[in-house]
Amino acid sequence: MELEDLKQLIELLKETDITEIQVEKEGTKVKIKREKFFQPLEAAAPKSPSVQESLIKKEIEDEMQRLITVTSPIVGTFYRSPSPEAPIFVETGLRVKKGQVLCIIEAMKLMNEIESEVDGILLKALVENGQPVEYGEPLFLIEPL
Amino acid sequence: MELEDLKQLIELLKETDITEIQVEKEGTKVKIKREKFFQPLEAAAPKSPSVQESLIKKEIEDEMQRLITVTSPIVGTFYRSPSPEAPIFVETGLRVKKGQVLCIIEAMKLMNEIESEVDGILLKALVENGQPVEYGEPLFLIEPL
Amino acid sequence: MKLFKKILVANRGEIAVRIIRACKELDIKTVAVYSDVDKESMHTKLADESVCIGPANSAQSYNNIPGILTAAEITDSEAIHPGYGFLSENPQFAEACLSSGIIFIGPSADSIRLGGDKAKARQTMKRRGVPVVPGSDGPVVTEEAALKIAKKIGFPVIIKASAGGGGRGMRIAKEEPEFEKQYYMAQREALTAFGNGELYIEKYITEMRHIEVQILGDSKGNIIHLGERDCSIQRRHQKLIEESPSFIATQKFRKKIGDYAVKAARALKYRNAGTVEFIVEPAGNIYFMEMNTRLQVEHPVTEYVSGVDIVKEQIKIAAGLPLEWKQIQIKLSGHAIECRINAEDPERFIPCPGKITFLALPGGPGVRVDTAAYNGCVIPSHYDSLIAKLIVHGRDRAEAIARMKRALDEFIIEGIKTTIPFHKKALNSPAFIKGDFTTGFIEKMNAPVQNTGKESA
Amino acid sequence: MKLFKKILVANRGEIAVRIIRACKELDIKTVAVYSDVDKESMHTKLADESVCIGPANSAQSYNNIPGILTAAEITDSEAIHPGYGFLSENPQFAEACLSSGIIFIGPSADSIRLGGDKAKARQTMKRRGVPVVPGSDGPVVTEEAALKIAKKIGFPVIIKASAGGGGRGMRIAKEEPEFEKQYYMAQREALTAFGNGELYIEKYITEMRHIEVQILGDSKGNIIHLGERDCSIQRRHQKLIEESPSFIATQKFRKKIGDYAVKAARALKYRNAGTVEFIVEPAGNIYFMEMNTRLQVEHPVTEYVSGVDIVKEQIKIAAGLPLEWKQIQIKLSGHAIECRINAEDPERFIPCPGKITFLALPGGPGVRVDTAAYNGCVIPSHYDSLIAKLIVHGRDRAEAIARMKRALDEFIIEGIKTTIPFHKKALNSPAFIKGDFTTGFIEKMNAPVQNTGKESA
Repeated sequence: MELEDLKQLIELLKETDITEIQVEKEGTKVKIKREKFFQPLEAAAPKSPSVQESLIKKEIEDEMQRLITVTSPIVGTFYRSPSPEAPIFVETGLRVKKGQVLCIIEAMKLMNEIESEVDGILLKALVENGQPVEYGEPLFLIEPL
Repeated sequence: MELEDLKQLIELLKETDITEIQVEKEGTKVKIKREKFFQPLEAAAPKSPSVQESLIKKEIEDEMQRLITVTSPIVGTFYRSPSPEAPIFVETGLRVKKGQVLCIIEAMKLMNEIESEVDGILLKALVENGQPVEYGEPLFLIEPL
Repeated sequence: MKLFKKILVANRGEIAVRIIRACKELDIKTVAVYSDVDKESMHTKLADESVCIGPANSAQSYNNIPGILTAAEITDSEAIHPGYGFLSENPQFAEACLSSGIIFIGPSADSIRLGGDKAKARQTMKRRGVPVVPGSDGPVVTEEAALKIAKKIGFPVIIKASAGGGGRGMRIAKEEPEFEKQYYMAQREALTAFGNGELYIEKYITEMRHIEVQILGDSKGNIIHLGERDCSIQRRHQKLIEESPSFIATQKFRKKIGDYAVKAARALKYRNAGTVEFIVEPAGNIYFMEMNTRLQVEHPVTEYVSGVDIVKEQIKIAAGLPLEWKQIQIKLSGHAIECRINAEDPERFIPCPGKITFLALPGGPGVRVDTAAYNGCVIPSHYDSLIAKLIVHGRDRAEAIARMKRALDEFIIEGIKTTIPFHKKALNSPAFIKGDFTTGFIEKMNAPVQNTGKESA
Repeated sequence: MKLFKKILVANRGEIAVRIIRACKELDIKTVAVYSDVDKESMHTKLADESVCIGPANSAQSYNNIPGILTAAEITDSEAIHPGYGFLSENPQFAEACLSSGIIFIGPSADSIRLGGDKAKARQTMKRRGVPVVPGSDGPVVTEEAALKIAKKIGFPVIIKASAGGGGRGMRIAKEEPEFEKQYYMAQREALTAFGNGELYIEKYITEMRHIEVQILGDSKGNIIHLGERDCSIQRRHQKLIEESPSFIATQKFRKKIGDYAVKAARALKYRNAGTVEFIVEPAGNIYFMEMNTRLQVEHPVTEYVSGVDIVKEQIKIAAGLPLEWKQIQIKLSGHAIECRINAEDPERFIPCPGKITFLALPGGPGVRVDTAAYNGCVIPSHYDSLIAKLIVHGRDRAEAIARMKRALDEFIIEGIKTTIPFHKKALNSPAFIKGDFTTGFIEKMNAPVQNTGKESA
């Protein structure tokens, strides 16, 4: 192994999180060790999840970011149907169209219809029927199509 | 592996965070280890002085650490001579012996003689004659011999 | 004592904290409402429940009537305390509370309206024998009629918007030639600011003290006052230092101004806590200025000298309880001073929002701090710049001043600029110490040449 | 009013801060002394000057008489305020001040000595007609003589060191057989702790309230009292909650115990502020316990109800000024409670020094905080664990309790354990609320089975 090879090897390591490498070849033996790469600083290190966990988490996060969260534009009471007897506006798992009414927020005896801003699938309702909601409170998750 | 190669190898390592390298080749065995990389972590980096400045500072600090600081063991008034008319105990730049009186701290009309704890040279007096001093206040710098 | 089970506090900052404290001591649950930038605010943390009612913009949050009433409904709040500012003097809000079956802790919508119409209030007071600054008898209708009145009372005059108050919507005409211009300027301003161009005219008084009287009225028609506050230390009509008693108040003076204040409150059929503001000339003439139909920022000064917890009394009055005191039972003792600590540059008074990186509050005897600030909190740029009120009490004015000075020295706020340096300067100024000042105090204090001239004279 | 130019404060922590505050308000310069671990302490930062007098060990710093007097000399201090603890009840220190020409802000060395000799003080009081707990007439000389007295007064008895006080150097003998053992144990403890084996004997009273009276005496021989404090909420003789007035004090009771206290102070020719402690039995019997010849930790409780700034009065008295009040002019109003916030585990009361990582102090009406703590400060392990006193004032006891509860909720100290949870529990306990407690309160509160038994009874 020539110096040039060594150089390349070292260069190679730079981009990785490898901390030790040993090579034996044709009577040449090379061992390179280094400090923990990435520097997840000592203090923070014990808390940080494994790389794999991080990746899974990241995927979920990416997935979540694709979804659209419908939040309440006002304080009020959340209703999924126009009246107690009527069927609910949209069942979970079904398609919704942009402009379609998703729910009602009642405030001061006024029924405020909340419409979907996108075409998509209503994945999840985050609030129970009849519950009070704050300004900005997440109501639904929609997967846009 | 020639000296020139080694030099280059060392040069190579400078830019990296490698802490140990071992090469065995044709009966030559080289092992290079070093302290944790420069580490002034990103956050601290901008504040840290240049390497050269650090070295100079370090030298001064080392020099300072060799010196002995005589501090006041009590609160009181600092006098460099036994009485206003008498000559001062030790002039700056002169040798002092262990146990030799360096000054007096007056407290409650009592004259407390402060002795040198080492043989050395009295480099500097840090307090003016007749000034009040606190507990722990530095009085003299002595270079031990 | 049957009060309320739960009160919604329709405000933020130190006054929301103040109200929550009173409720806690009365064993009443509290609901905080907040805008999304106030999620980490102290009032949100201290209340038993909290509801986000809108974005930072106060029109959509702290001034959002349907949002606040809905928050009250979904939390089963029985009453709403509006604090000061925001909806506290909004008669529509008081009415909306009433029609929603929620008790508004304050006066009736009618009292608020009467207090808010400055020209009409002037007329009402005059009729009831409360002296007003010489000027028009109610609103003026045309520029010609206004000029006629101005000439009668003599220049300078001040042209004010009927819907104004608190220093907004005012124009001064120093002499006749500029009257026309100022009249139309005032009218335009009034229209822009209040959507109502109605004006009235008063003699412009340059040398004056601003002295106000704290009023408490119950639902049975009993009205008492808790003495006066001197709020003459102002900058552009914004109060900075308040004290009680006023340096110039004798027993006789207090009786007189107190009687006027009670008369004024009675004219408005006033219920709950309110403040009657007066102009007092150096010669001693007292003129009604306006009535503030709400809790005042500077109420702690009166609490200290009277021993009455004004916020608790507001709640008791709203619950229908009669006043516990007759006028004669109100005893004032000692001297109290308040300094308003604003997040402002202390020289130019420019707001300075941001993060408080270190906070140390003063303590010890006779010191009260009302604040919603804490270590590491952020003062948002959307609301007013008051971050703390430092109030002290002493046996006499000299002790109160000494105490305030040492408390200001202990008060450390890092990360943002505050008015603390201004207060230190003001409290050391000879005019303040002597008690010899008018509303022109700050201009004089900041004019060193003039000061030196005066001192050598 | 000619007082002092400069005072040295020979203490640390909250009481040093309290004294510096009083000096600042009186326009007197201050000198802080500190041990090297206290360099960043608040008292060091607040004083005009500060002098390091020794290492952490208090024998070489806060109890270092030559060091403190030298610090006074080199800073040209005219007087020394000793606070409480440390040198405050050390007659040698008072004498050393005198002979150094520095005014000791406190009583004479003779008064301190008389107050410190518990057996002699008993004798003195008895002679002057102040009732003492049945027991020996001064110190006892032999075990036989002591036993004879014990049998006469009846078991259980308590054997106390003449040089003791504040709960140290005491042994209880429940019945005759164990008397001898306890006697010699007490003697050995007294010798070890105080270098003085002199003992005296008292009837051991198990059910009692600890009630004390604040005294002020001037150099002209005028002595007044400022009412009583009830300090029955104690753990192993360490007070945790104090209040004024006592729940059990009628006007008549206050007159009686106040008269005793003034008599006691007069017997010691007492000058400056002091406290006479009494044992009060449920049946109402009052017995002199001891006199503390210094400022007391819990003095703010009395300041709140009397309106007298006790620390300022100490300084004025030391400067030779006569008392401003006659007894009849002292008016007590409202109710005050103090909770001692210690850096201790709230269950087992084990000291918990360390760094305060976040601090939020309570505020608003009727709340006073005396502390030397600030955000990020370190509570050293070398000194006592008191980090803050939270004192509240209300119109009556119910309001004071409600106020204390809400203030405790607002008081946030992170990084170390404190007694705040203990106080919350105590203030919610039915016995405390009813005012029905003795010095055994904490043991009873922490014994849930017993409590339940009582409630169902």
